[in-house]
Amino acid sequence: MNNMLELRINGFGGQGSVTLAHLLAQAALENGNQGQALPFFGVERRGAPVRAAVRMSPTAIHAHSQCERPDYVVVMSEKLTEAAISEGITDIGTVIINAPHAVAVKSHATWQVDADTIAREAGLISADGPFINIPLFGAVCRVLDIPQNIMEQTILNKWPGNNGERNLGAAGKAYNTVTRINK
Amino acid sequence: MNNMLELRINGFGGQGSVTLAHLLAQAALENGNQGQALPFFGVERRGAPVRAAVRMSPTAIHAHSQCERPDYVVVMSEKLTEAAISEGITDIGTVIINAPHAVAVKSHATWQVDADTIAREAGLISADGPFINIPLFGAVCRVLDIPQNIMEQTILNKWPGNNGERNLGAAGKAYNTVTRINK
Amino acid sequence: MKTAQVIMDTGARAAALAVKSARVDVVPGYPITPQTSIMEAMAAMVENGEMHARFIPVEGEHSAMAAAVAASAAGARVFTATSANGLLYMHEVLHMASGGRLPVVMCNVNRGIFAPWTLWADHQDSFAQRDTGWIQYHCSSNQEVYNTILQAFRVAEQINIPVMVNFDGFAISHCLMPLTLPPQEDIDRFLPPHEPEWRLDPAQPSSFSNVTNASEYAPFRQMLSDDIMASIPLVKQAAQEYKDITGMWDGDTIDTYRLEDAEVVALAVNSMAAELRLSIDILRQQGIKAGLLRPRLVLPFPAEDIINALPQNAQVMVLDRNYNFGHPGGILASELKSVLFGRRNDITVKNRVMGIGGIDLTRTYMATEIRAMLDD
Amino acid sequence: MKTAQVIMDTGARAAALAVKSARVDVVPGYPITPQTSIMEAMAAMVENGEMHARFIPVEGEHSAMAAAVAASAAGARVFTATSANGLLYMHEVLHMASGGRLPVVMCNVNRGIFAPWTLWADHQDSFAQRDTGWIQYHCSSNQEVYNTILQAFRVAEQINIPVMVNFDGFAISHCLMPLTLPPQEDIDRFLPPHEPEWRLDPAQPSSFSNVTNASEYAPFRQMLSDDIMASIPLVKQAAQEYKDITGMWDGDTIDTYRLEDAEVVALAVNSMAAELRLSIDILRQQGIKAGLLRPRLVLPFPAEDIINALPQNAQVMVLDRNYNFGHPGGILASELKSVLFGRRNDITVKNRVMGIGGIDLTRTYMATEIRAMLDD
Amino acid sequence: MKSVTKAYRPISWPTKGAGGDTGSWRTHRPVVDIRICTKCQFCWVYCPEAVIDRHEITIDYRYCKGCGVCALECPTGAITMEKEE
Amino acid sequence: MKSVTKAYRPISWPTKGAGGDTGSWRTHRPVVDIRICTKCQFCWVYCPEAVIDRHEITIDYRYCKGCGVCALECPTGAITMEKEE
Amino acid sequence: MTTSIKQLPDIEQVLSGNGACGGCPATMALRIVGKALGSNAIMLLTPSCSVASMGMTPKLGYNWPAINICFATAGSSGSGIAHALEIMQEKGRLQGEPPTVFCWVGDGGTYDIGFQALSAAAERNDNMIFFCYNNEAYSNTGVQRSGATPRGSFTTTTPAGKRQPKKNMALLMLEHNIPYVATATVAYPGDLYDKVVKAKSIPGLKYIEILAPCYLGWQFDMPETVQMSRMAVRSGAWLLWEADNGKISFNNPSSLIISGKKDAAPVDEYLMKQGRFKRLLKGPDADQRIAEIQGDIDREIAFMRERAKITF
Amino acid sequence: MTTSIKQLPDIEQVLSGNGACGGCPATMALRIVGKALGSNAIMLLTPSCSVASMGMTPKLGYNWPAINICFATAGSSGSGIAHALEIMQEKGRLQGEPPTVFCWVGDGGTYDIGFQALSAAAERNDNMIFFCYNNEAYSNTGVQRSGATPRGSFTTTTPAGKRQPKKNMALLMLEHNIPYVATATVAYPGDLYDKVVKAKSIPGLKYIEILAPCYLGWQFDMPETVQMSRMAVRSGAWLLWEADNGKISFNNPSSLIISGKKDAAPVDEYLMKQGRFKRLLKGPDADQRIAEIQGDIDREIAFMRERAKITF
Ligand SMILES: Cc1ncc(C[n+]2csc(CCOP(=O)(O)OP(=O)(O)O)c2C)c(N)n1
Ligand SMILES: Cc1ncc(C[n+]2csc(CCOP(=O)(O)OP(=O)(O)O)c2C)c(N)n1
Ligand code: SF4
Ligand code: SF4
Ligand code: SF4
Ligand code: SF4
Ligand code: SF4
Ligand code: SF4
Ligand SMILES: [Mg+2]
Ligand SMILES: [Mg+2]
Repeated sequence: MNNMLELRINGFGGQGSVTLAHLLAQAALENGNQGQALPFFGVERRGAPVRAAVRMSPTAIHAHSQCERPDYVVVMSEKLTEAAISEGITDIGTVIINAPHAVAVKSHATWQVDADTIAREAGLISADGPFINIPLFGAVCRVLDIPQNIMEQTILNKWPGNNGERNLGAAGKAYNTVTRINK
Repeated sequence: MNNMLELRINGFGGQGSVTLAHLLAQAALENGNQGQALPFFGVERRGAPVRAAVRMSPTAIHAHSQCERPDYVVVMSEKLTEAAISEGITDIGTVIINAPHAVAVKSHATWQVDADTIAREAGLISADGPFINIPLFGAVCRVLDIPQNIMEQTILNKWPGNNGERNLGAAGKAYNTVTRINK
Repeated sequence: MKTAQVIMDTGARAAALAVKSARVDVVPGYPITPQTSIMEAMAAMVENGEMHARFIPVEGEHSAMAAAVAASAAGARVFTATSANGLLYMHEVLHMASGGRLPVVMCNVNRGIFAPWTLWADHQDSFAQRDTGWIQYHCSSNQEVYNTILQAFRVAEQINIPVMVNFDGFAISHCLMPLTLPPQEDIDRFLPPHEPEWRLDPAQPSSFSNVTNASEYAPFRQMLSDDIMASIPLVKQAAQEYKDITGMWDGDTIDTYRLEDAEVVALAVNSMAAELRLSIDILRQQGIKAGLLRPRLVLPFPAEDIINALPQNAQVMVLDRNYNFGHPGGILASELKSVLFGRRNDITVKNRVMGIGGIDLTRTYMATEIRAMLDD
Repeated sequence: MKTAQVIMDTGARAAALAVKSARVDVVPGYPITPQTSIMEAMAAMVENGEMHARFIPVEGEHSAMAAAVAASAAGARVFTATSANGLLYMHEVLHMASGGRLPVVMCNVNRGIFAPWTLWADHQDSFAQRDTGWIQYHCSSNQEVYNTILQAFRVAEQINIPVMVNFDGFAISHCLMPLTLPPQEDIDRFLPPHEPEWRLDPAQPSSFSNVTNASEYAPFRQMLSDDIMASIPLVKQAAQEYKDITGMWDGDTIDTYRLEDAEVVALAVNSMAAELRLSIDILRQQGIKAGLLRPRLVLPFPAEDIINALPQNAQVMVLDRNYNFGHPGGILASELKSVLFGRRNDITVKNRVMGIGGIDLTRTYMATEIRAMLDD
Repeated sequence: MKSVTKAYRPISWPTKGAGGDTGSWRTHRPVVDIRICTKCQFCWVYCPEAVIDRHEITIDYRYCKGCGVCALECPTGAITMEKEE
Repeated sequence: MKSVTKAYRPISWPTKGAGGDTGSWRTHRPVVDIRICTKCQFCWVYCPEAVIDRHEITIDYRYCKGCGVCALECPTGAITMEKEE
Repeated sequence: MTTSIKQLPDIEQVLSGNGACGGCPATMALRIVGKALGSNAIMLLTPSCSVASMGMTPKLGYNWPAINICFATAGSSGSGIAHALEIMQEKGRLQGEPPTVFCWVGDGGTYDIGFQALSAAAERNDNMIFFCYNNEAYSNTGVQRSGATPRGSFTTTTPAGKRQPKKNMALLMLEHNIPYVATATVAYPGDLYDKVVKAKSIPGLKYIEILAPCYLGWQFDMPETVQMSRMAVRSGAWLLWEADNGKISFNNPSSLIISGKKDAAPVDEYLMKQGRFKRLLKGPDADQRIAEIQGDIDREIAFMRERAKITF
Repeated sequence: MTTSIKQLPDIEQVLSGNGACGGCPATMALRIVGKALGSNAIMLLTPSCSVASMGMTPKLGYNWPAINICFATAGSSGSGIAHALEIMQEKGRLQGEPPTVFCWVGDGGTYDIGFQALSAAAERNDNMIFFCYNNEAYSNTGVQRSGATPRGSFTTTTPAGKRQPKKNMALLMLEHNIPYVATATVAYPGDLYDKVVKAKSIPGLKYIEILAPCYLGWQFDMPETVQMSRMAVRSGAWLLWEADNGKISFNNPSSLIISGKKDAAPVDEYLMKQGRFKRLLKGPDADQRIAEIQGDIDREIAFMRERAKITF
């Protein structure tokens, strides 16, 4: 990594966007860089749209604003794709979408992963639905070229013992199945 | 009256020093001048030493400090004479003392009046002792050359009807018996 | 036509009489020395029918200001008064009043603050509220207290910003002085009935001060800042029209004395500024060309009027009765320097803090201090 | 010898970890967004035995600060934290803490104030407390929050003045970043146990803050004012010794970036000042000789250090995230002008208020604003 | 009252959807089987969102948050929560 | 605790006569007739000023404020309030 | 007779699409309150979930004139408005039926930071209805303890379960000798409706407290709001009563529990359903701690039964 | 058995020559409290007569370490000190018998501006004794109404006599379920002493309220402080009781009134003695207003008689 990289997560409250942001920032550190996770908090309730910013950089991170025009946008629910893009992304930015099938944003390079299915299959489920942040974390690591062992170590650091196998399995599956759709 | 005149009252809490100050300031107005009464309030209780300032002037009064070096000092209880003088008075100042007998301050012109006896004889009494502020008011008016009718009018304005005779009697008696002791 | 009436009364009572003549609707109140006499007078006036209003004896000052702002939002004309720790305890709600643009008028009877306890005047209490978004007058006589409360209601309701009318505890509040009361019909002419353009009204339901996104919040705050500045002409206009109607004048944003040819300018507020006139006379007698500049309006700070009034090359001696913590002097001096910076480099500003916790400020003491400051 | 540990954590947790490593005794607390996470962390640490202390879940912030000052007077090392209206509600007791010389340390997580409600950062809350007599730091990173709390306890207890450590809500408090935790033994070396020279002690009964005559009251206040100024060398010393022990440095009273040869100097505090470094880089790329001056200590205002640091003839662009009501801009600009007056007439000061109520301050936005200010 | 409400004061006005199109929050959607429904109005009275028509027992899906209270409280089981697409 | 208490903090120390020589406030002085006194200590217990010796039933006039409570509460009438000169 | 669901009026004062969580008990209760108060009312709100839910400027999700106020001030702000309306009416500046002034406040704003202003307004007997919707925690800031949090309950500031029992706020208000006090909860909308209608007709300070089970703070499943409310009453953890001029009467089904006609359900099931008691129920001393909570409830029932007998 | 006057210890914690008025009931009470607490205690004071009386810096008229605090904060400040002492003891920084923490607060600082902090400290059951010396007004600021001012009483803010009855604060504290609540008054020093001694031995929050008739506010003659206190009890206007863990018992002579063994003296004489009721007693409806006050008292007696029967 040569320069600071910025990433925004768009999701719905309850989908685990804050945890995903934390994991990514932690992975950056694990990977020898600096990392930052900066969720945006509002009065929103479970189900309402939310967002979080992530930065990674080889040198100290001084930025503290929300990511206006990030290099990457992670869309946690297909429904949000349009809204997420219109919030801002660099012209040469990349979009990572959680969707059951191949979708693409015309204007930008797009990756797709079926995080819901992966999570469900791994048994990562609550009353509200699957824990998709773990597979999404795997997918984003892949897109950002973060090595799989760094990804795994980050998960193990966060949840030592606890569900280790399942988490690693789901994240690994996503790491390996996230697909570049266009460009 | 050509210049501003300053006067301080030294008494004990409960002796009516505030009312006396108010009466004097009102008399100044009645007499065609400006008047000001400025009591000093502390945490003191009934019985503790208290003081109040009075100013009279033909022109608007701007002063708002306590009277540091007044032209007149009114001592409501003989016991306080020394303390009162040491609080400050102009070199050519005059002292008016409430005492049953002739007393004098060496350094300054002194007037004496037996306000206790006058009040008691006029029936101006409460559980705590005589209301000495009315006779003292009369005495001070005399010393300041405020005409007796102005003095009377001031009292009547303050307590219309209510005890009129008694008050005027006591004040008048003091007006006429206050005595210059020295200088 | 009725004519004005002259009475003798204290500064605290002068305030209460002004509130009465302003036909105030609601007065929440809580006692604190030296303000208590205002509340006592209000309670009595309401009780004996002299005034048609509600007195609400709340359980503390945070509640007093809360009741005041709520009553104001309901459309009433509202007054309250406090001092020192009472004012400090209200702090949170003071911000609400200004942020919500509720034209409450309050007297603060200046008193030094805790810890430790003092009962006597200094100006830390009101100056410590300078960031709450209230317009602040500081008065130097009983009559000015009376006059200013009426002007304050007018300004507050014109621009929907709350106004604090400050004056010194004891030196003014408990000082008996002649007081001219203009005929009520003149007051009514000067101060029209309160007709807020918004209030809590079931016929047109709307809500006050919901959570607000930055994109809406920031403009509200900017307008508050702008409108506080925009109150300056309204303050001048109120003083002028009050004069036209009643003949009385205390200055508008500033009040001056022997300033025109002054080389040494004393700057101070409240009752000490009245006494300072006598110090100026003393200094003049001693051959010093002294003059007085008294900001009557302290917030907004009347920068233009001060800049225009200060004679060329004057030495300004700022006598602060408060501390500007984190700087070596008082607040007035800092405010003054900040507005002179880059605009009046000819001026020298010197500063002393004095009169803290009620130390008596006599004309001779202040004259001596000013002389000493010449050598600072 | 143990070595420092690097973790990833939020600004709020960084604060809690610093409090733990300071071996604080008593933590009264009350929730308010965005500060709540600090209190939650403290409650958990106390409950699970990670920290030997008492957490007092009071019923409001006025009580939180009251419990804090009282515990401090009893001889304990005390911490609390709040934001926005919580801070405003404490106002009366803040004055007590400083007047009574009680070395409480508090975090204020900056948030815009009511009315109307906003949850997001601006600096009106802490700046509105500038007259309460607290020393105030403003921090621009998680690590600085951690470091500063430890320095704050040292300074507070050396000079017996309470210290407020401010940082932005969300941008810092909820921002996960790398955090270096020095070994506890190093912290213990830096911050000795709290041994107050006075406390409430039945063995030597004495009382705190009785009613006080002006002749005694005024000197106490003068000493408070003087000692706040006298904290500047202690702040520097604390920063230096902290660096000697831990190797970490955030600046002392001020922090600068590319300032030496700057012609245009941006001046701001908190997280926006961190982002501003990137704006400076942008401006430099655009050929503007820009630099940054970040007061880390805001109260006392580090006038001498600023005056010494400003290059000759610089244009200073003050970016205020607060309003100085009664003046047309922000508070930092006024403070700066007041200290430059008569001393640095070569300097031009320009000012904009921005980021109010949480408006996002990006490097590009601030760079653009600074460019625009060149034409002001 | 003067007629113009100036915008300098933070005032809000009654608006449906003040919290947004809250229907988008749903993960599950309540579906009424009107054949089973007895029109007891339990669902109507307990719905926090006021989105059920008390007579028709129809639901305004634009705002229904999918909380499931209506389904749980329906005494006849006429309401089922179906997963949103 | 460090040994020196600096004067910058508003501290007060226990002192008799913290309100002054409060005996000067008296307008009347309680005088005990020890011959009548039964040493019941009522006067002692009710004296707000703590100026009565419970055994000797003597009064410290330096501070006695002359409130008269002792005289009124004395069951034997042993205390009379005499006007101060 | 309690008003039946079908008899409730159509009027809706809570607009669809507000910002509350799904299943929110506060919003549920407010809808019923709105039916009883009608539109001629002025609402006061302290910071809480109901504020976060009401919409952001310039949108309002309730159909009343409403004022957001500082957290500690519901009682005193209510007094300010009540007096302002009365004097403006006396002076002829307001005409028509005077609006009802009501405070809509969480348990934090009632039991804790707002108790003083409320108590003082009660002493003055100023004319308003003070509603406390009690979700037994500071929900809006993420579930911290309040004075209403029951013993044993987990919150983020009582990570090992709260040690102290809750205040009995309705009783405290009753002992302020105000003209009307009532308790209610969302599972019994007719009961709540009737109480509000009654309160509206009485001058002076009326206090109505509504138990509001909140899935987020109590940690149960979102659809179960009404069920939890019902279980609270059936277990006796929440008693439905009202006191008209100091005379207490109990409402169904609490009246059956009080009269002994029906046993309160054991508290276990109620607790088990709630994640906030989980740690407690999993601990080694679970039985003892359940017994403690059961004890609190039994004492409360016995106390209120006796207290209700005191009348004049 | 109540401690007799002769059994009271010698120790004097109130020093002669303090700044209180002659005959001051607060000072009188504090002397007895001092005998019970001894010197190993820490005192907290809110603005009041007792602060104005304690001497000005650097003089102190009480023999305890004492802290002046902001008016609204006695409860929370007390908690701060209580917790500070406990943790410093745990950490070994303090040795020996832990001092008693006590708040010495007027009725204004208890019923009104300080009620919230007190109530919260009670909910937390923090370890202190909270004394309210109740002179039924804000005496220090010149006699304004408080929540403790009885109906009909003149103060400068109730120039026509207060309209509302007073709060029953001791009852409210009892309903906070704290371990000890008691009432006392200066005419019964042994009773007061015993209650303080008992409170000192109990951990948690103890509330003791002392009726303190003040000649200045009540407008009677200075020597009559103790007499007024006695008359208050004999007329039933003030009841002496204590509640140990919620169990109420009455103390002599109130116990005789409660049990009906002795009739309470009619309230007239008590009222007549006090200037603060003068306007009321001179008005055309004097009889009715006396009856109203008598009614308040009778109700209170009847209520407390019944309330005392509720125990567990
Ligand atoms: C003075 C002040 N302190 C703290 C807060 C932060 N705050 C906002 S809502 C809230 C909790 C409200 O709790 P409650 O009254 O029970 O309502 P709920 O959120 O449970 O609906 C807190 C502590 C505030 N806004 N103002
Ligand atoms: C915040 C605040 N508000 C008001 C005051 C003014 N004040 C000082 S003492 C007092 C009355 C005290 O009444 P109480 O507690 O009954 O004690 P008492 O004077 O009757 O002994 C008041 C209102 C203050 N010091 N601080
Ligand atoms: S609750 Fe069920 S049965 Fe009753 S009206 Fe609703 S859908 Fe119909
Ligand atoms: S799911 Fe919830 S919001 Fe939707 S209709 Fe049912 S109760 Fe109403
Ligand atoms: S009260 Fe009377 S009898 Fe008793 S000890 Fe005192 S003087 Fe003697
Ligand atoms: S007069 Fe009062 S102060 Fe003096 S001894 Fe008697 S009771 Fe004590
Ligand atoms: S947290 Fe609970 S009370 Fe708050 S909005 Fe959500 S459901 Fe309602
Ligand atoms: S006014 Fe009353 S309570 Fe206050 S000091 Fe005097 S006698 Fe004591
Ligand atoms: Mg709640
Ligand atoms: Mg009192």
